[in-house]
Amino acid sequence: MLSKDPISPAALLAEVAAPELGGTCLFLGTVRDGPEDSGITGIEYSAYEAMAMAEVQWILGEARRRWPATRIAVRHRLGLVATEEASIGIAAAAPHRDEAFAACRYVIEQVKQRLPVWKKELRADGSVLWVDPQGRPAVVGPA
Amino acid sequence: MLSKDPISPAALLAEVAAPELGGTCLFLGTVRDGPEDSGITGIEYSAYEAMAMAEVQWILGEARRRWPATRIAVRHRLGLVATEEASIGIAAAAPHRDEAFAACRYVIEQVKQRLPVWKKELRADGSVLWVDPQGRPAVVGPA
Amino acid sequence: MGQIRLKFFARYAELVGAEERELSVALPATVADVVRLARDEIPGAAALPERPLAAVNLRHVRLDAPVADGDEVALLPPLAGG
Amino acid sequence: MGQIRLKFFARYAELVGAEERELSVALPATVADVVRLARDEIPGAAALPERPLAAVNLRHVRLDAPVADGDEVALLPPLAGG
Repeated sequence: MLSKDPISPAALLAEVAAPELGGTCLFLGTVRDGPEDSGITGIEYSAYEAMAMAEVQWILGEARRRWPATRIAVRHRLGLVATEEASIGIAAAAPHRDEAFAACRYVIEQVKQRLPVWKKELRADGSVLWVDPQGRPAVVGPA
Repeated sequence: MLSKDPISPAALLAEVAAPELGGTCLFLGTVRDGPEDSGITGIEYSAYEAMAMAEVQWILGEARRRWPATRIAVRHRLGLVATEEASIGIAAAAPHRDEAFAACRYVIEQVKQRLPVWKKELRADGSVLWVDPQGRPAVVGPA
Repeated sequence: MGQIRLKFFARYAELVGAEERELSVALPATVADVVRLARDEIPGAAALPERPLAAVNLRHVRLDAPVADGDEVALLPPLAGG
Repeated sequence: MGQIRLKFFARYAELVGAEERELSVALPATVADVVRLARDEIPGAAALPERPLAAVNLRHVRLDAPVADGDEVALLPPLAGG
């Protein structure tokens, strides 16, 4: 579930594929470098790994109880993730598309709220910032 | 947009990827062969091709007006599609996940309602059925 | 009189035994008039529904939409894309 | 007295200069008591917030949750997964 290797959408899709599941929804979250992102070159992800593994299992258990016919796979990157690479991938396959979209959406929302994962933005100017999604990033390295 | 070749999720994802788009949602609709599908071996897709092409462009135009920063790609298979292969693939990339999910969902719903595409189920027993998603399939071949 | 190119797809093409027919209609006329005429005059077309889905020049239309000389009118079985 | 294994992550680990510390607390005690004690006794920990996110034995808890001898208590900076 947690991995330093790049996330393979094809592997996630293969993991959930089954003959009776006609709808599959894949979500990828990628490291952005847009005009508002002031020259990000990558993000360094770290985690409380044992807790993150447990938390994902609880989230998947909840999703499977809510959408019992669904198959779900999750990968979260750790370590340095370059811009345009995926930091998270979630695939959900279900008999019909409603459940596939709902299960995929549920997992990403819960992951964002509950997973003990942190990110440090690495910028082209050499500065390093811990990201607080609820607030302002706090500069912790040379600016 | 319409193609007899297999749908490549990787190609769809590559088509919409951009540095400023941090959330990507991919939907795949695959030909099912579940316990309720009475031995389907594949589906033969046909279309009113000129109209299907025009209709997809209108749908994409609507989606882009509604979620302007979004990039969207669509593929629909024609001809014989075997079970477990994708008949449709939609990728939507957006700055944030809300728009990616919403745009992807919008396109699949509109495609289902509006695209002049038809399918014939091919079954292991040799029978052939035109599928009417609103009603019962009508047997048109030897049963 | 207007000249209409009438197109049939999927199960409708099988019922009519053709994908396309030319039809002359007295103008002004609606898509419903074209369907009525087709069901009366084209062999096999009597098996088509009285109120099918229809498109004129690649756009979905209601059956009371007008048709003009040179239009392409398509009769569409229940859609099953995706 | 209970023995608590206290864990720090990300920015908190940088502030404290360590990822883990042992702490002896008088029982009964809550997570809030552990945080208070840590901020008083552990060098660098005074810079931690008074009310951080916390987990006990891999589960998210509120600060009024009780702790027991041998527990692993983690102080979590604002989560940023996904």
